[in-house]
Amino acid sequence: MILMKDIYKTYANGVTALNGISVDIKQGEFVYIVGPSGAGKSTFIKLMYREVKPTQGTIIINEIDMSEIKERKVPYLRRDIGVIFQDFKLLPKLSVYENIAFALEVIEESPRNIRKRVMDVLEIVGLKNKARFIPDELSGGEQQRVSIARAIVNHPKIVIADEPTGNLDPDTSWGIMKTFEEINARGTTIIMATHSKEIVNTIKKRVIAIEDGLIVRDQNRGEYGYEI
Amino acid sequence: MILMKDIYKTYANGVTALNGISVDIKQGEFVYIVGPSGAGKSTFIKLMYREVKPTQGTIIINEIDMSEIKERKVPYLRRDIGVIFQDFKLLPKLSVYENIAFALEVIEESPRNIRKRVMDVLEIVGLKNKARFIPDELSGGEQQRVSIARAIVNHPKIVIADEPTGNLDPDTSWGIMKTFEEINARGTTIIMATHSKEIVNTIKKRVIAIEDGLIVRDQNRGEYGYEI
Amino acid sequence: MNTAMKFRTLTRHLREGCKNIIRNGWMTIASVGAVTTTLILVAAFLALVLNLNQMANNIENDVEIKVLIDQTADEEQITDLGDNIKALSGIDTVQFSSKDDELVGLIESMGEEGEAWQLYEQDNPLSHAYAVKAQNPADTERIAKDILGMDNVQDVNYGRDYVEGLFQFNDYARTIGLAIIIGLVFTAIFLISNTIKITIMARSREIGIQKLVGATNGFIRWPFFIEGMLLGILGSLIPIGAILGGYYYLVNNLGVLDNYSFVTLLPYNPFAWQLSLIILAIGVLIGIWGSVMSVRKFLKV
Amino acid sequence: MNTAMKFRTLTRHLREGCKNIIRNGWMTIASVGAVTTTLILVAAFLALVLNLNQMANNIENDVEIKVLIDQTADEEQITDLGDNIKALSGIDTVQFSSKDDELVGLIESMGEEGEAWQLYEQDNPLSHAYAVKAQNPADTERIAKDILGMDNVQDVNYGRDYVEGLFQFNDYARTIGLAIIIGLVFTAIFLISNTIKITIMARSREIGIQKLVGATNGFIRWPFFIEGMLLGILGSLIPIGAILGGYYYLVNNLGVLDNYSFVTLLPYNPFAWQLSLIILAIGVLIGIWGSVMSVRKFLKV
Ligand SMILES: Nc1ncnc2c1ncn2[C@@H]1O[C@H](COP(=O)(O)OP(=O)(O)OP(=O)(O)O)[C@@H](O)[C@H]1O
Ligand SMILES: Nc1ncnc2c1ncn2[C@@H]1O[C@H](COP(=O)(O)OP(=O)(O)OP(=O)(O)O)[C@@H](O)[C@H]1O
Ligand SMILES: [Mg+2]
Ligand SMILES: [Mg+2]
Repeated sequence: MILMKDIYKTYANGVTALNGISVDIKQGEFVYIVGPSGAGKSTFIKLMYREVKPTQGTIIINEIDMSEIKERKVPYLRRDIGVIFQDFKLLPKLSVYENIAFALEVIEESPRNIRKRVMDVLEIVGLKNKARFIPDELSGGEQQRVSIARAIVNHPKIVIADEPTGNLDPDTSWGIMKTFEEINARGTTIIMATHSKEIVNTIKKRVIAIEDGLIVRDQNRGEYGYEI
Repeated sequence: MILMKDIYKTYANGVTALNGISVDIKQGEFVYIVGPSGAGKSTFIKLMYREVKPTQGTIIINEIDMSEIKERKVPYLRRDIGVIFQDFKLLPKLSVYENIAFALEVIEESPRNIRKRVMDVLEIVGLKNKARFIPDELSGGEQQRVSIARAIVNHPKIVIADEPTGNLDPDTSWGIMKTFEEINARGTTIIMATHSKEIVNTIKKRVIAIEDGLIVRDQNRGEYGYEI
Repeated sequence: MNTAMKFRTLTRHLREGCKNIIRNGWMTIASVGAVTTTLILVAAFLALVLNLNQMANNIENDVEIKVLIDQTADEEQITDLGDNIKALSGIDTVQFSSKDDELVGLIESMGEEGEAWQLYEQDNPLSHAYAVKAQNPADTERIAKDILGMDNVQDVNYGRDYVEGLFQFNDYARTIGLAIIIGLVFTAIFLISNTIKITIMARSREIGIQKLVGATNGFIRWPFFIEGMLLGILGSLIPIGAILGGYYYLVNNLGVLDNYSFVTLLPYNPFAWQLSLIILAIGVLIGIWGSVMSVRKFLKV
Repeated sequence: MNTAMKFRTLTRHLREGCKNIIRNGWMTIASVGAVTTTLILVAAFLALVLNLNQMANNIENDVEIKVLIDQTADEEQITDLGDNIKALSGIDTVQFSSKDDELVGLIESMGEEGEAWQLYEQDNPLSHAYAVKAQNPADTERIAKDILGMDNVQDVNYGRDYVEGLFQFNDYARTIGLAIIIGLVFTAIFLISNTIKITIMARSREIGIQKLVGATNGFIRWPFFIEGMLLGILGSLIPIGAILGGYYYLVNNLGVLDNYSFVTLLPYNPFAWQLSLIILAIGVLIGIWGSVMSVRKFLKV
């Protein structure tokens, strides 16, 4: 499903964030990405939906070679991937409802289906009563949950989550994790960067540890930690 | 040092975030604010540096009644309070160095002192080698550390931290907590909203638990949790 | 999948475009303000230049050819000459003026100084004349030459220096006027699209987010297209009001200039309406163009 | 604490203001573009209107009073009359013209039609005359009246209708010109400050952050002051270049219009330099005003 080979990424300012990474993630897997701050987790994740292009190396997603895909086709690829961004990336002038509906309008879903599905995910993340608010009227954790709702609303094949519980209290975090497990059980691939030792050690899944742009550990049902 | 009496806060959109809160925080205390997402923690914190004004109630900071202070005087008040914002609030066009130096330029510090102090805090948060980068070139955790550095650089009397470790790995988090304890030992009041059960339960301090805009628990050397 | 847009998506774009006008609040006001101001400028100068052009035409139309008739010509010959002139192509009017009329005209035109000449009324040295007007003033010279070749013509007189100078001057004025209008329209295009570009730049992050969530370029562009059109329409309202009201006032209040016969404004209907339409068209086209052009460079995410 | 700003803080503001010009990249380019375009417009019209005004003055200065002398006056009386006229206040020149000169002038001015009158050279019915010019053309009427009251004056002739009409027309033209200039300057003020306002609106979040970190309003405003000034200066560069270059070209290439004696441009030095200074002043003032005004409403955090 997701195949990376010898990926290097050097940003325009000269910082090398990834230093030769190879990974193979199968359909339906649940993968944690762990590592210290600035290790390259977000960069690694951004490669998958092409927010970032590798300096070198091959990425194949859903059998499509990302270096050969036409620019026009990228949006269609992204529709199969739901992303929870580390900085949320909500549209500031749209309401919670409109923000989530956007991901469905893009795929020309019918208004009826849009309404139903948006209400469903708002229920899941516990924000049904805040549907009409704009992001600036929400608390940090509420914004993060809107971002989660938008990522899962169109039932993508892959959900990519970059520290999705960083602004959530433990109870809400466990709720979100339960949702992820349910989605995962239905066959969705889940890739989640996290700093939460507790989550990683409780819900045991495959753990990829990144440090200084290198994969230092790749272990099924692993523990949190990135010491080799 | 910080005295609040019967504080109510209803936002313009009709949401009541605080529902009658009274609290007394003495100089040199270290206080955790815990509570579920959307409980009113950030609102409570924003009152102290007047990002938000109460709908009703009295706030006295450093012996100054906030409802009587002249608008002109507010900046001087804020210079005594170092704030780590939940959304970082870095100036996007300034480098890491300039962002931190800004807090010192404001108090007309000499260029020599500015240089020295900025370098010192960059050392503390481990970003000395990223001084020339702009925020967009940093990882989430690095941005959060810049925000921390800016808050403590001018040795404020009070440090207010809104989930300062939400984007940090455990090791870095412990490092930051160690810094807070050192600052606190030198007499600085520290008020920290957090979702980290581990931190609260390990470094035992006063815990104020907020739920639905009310203080449900206020306990010295308390545990994490907001059930009554 | 990429090609046919569903109808509901089109209505969605329309709705979003309209909503954006409101959502962007101050930015919209600032953009509409820029459109309004520049279009008022363009409208004022268009009205001014087109009217001045019209006045120049009026002056040129006043140019006439004076055909002095041989003193020896008899009445029949004079009538023949008149018919011959009328037979030329491009003739508008031919007016006979006896030598007495001519003297009266001359004395009048000379004002007080002319009185000295009244003594000579008995002994009028002038000739009978035809006053000829060309349909197209630019033909004046050609017609004058043709007439000069006819029988019984003593001389043909159309103030050659004056006419040539006039035409040359008017040509300069028209060129300058056209240059001003073209310059202003380009200025308007630049200023409006520049303003819109800044407001869209301020939204570049939002455009980037939309792309990351799976929107195609077309999907993002459509609401901007609608929004640009609406900006153009909104920005044209006040200029059009100013044209319709202001020109009405001018047409009805320029009596003070009545002693300048050539100062006649273009008629309110259809001129004010045509001008309004032009202004609306300029506003809408630049609005759309400015929006769609500006959004383009943020679509590469 | 609030009052005296330390010198190093002033240099800090200067440095920040300059850096912001670079940091804001596209926004700066867009602002400078708007300033440039509007100032070119203002400069072009200022140059046009001031030169047209000058030409109107030239035409008015051509107005002269023709004093017709009694046929019965002898040489001494004629000389006395000349002296009396010169003694009036506000007289520029007094020129004697014999009745023969007058006839020659008349025949010449009538062109081909005048030839008919040459027969009358022996029997010239005209009078000797003085041609009088007023220092200030507006005094023409008063001077003409004074002269009319003198001895040996047969008549005074200054084309009253023409002169009155001319002055009235020029007054209208000057009023319209002034209105255009004022309108354009206000348009420029609006468009420039509008553009700057949008760019600053896009930075409202940054201003809010600065306040939250303890900056006073003055501290935030200063770099914007500097930045506005720099925007004005940068935006004036091209317009000033256009003035200095374009006006130089015009002054040296308007020979084609030589046959219109009144078409003389204001001299390059000092006019082009004065105009450049005015444009620079407008640019800088609006730049500062627009910046400082726009930043004001985001300071309430
Ligand atoms: N847009 C960018 N331009 C330049 N350098 C960047 C950019 N984004 C990230 N970097 C650098 O690349 C490195 C890896 O960043 P990345 O965001 O992948 O870290 P991360 O593992 O997600 O860290 P965190 O846990 O703090 O979010 C960092 O050193 C960062 O400074
Ligand atoms: N600017 C605002 N306008 C309107 N409502 C707001 C605003 N900011 C916060 N709220 C609302 O007030 C309530 C409390 O928000 P607050 O940010 O204080 O929560 P919090 O405890 O910090 O939550 P979190 O842990 O998610 O950051 C929430 O319901 C939120 O929707
Ligand atoms: Mg990251
Ligand atoms: Mg909060």
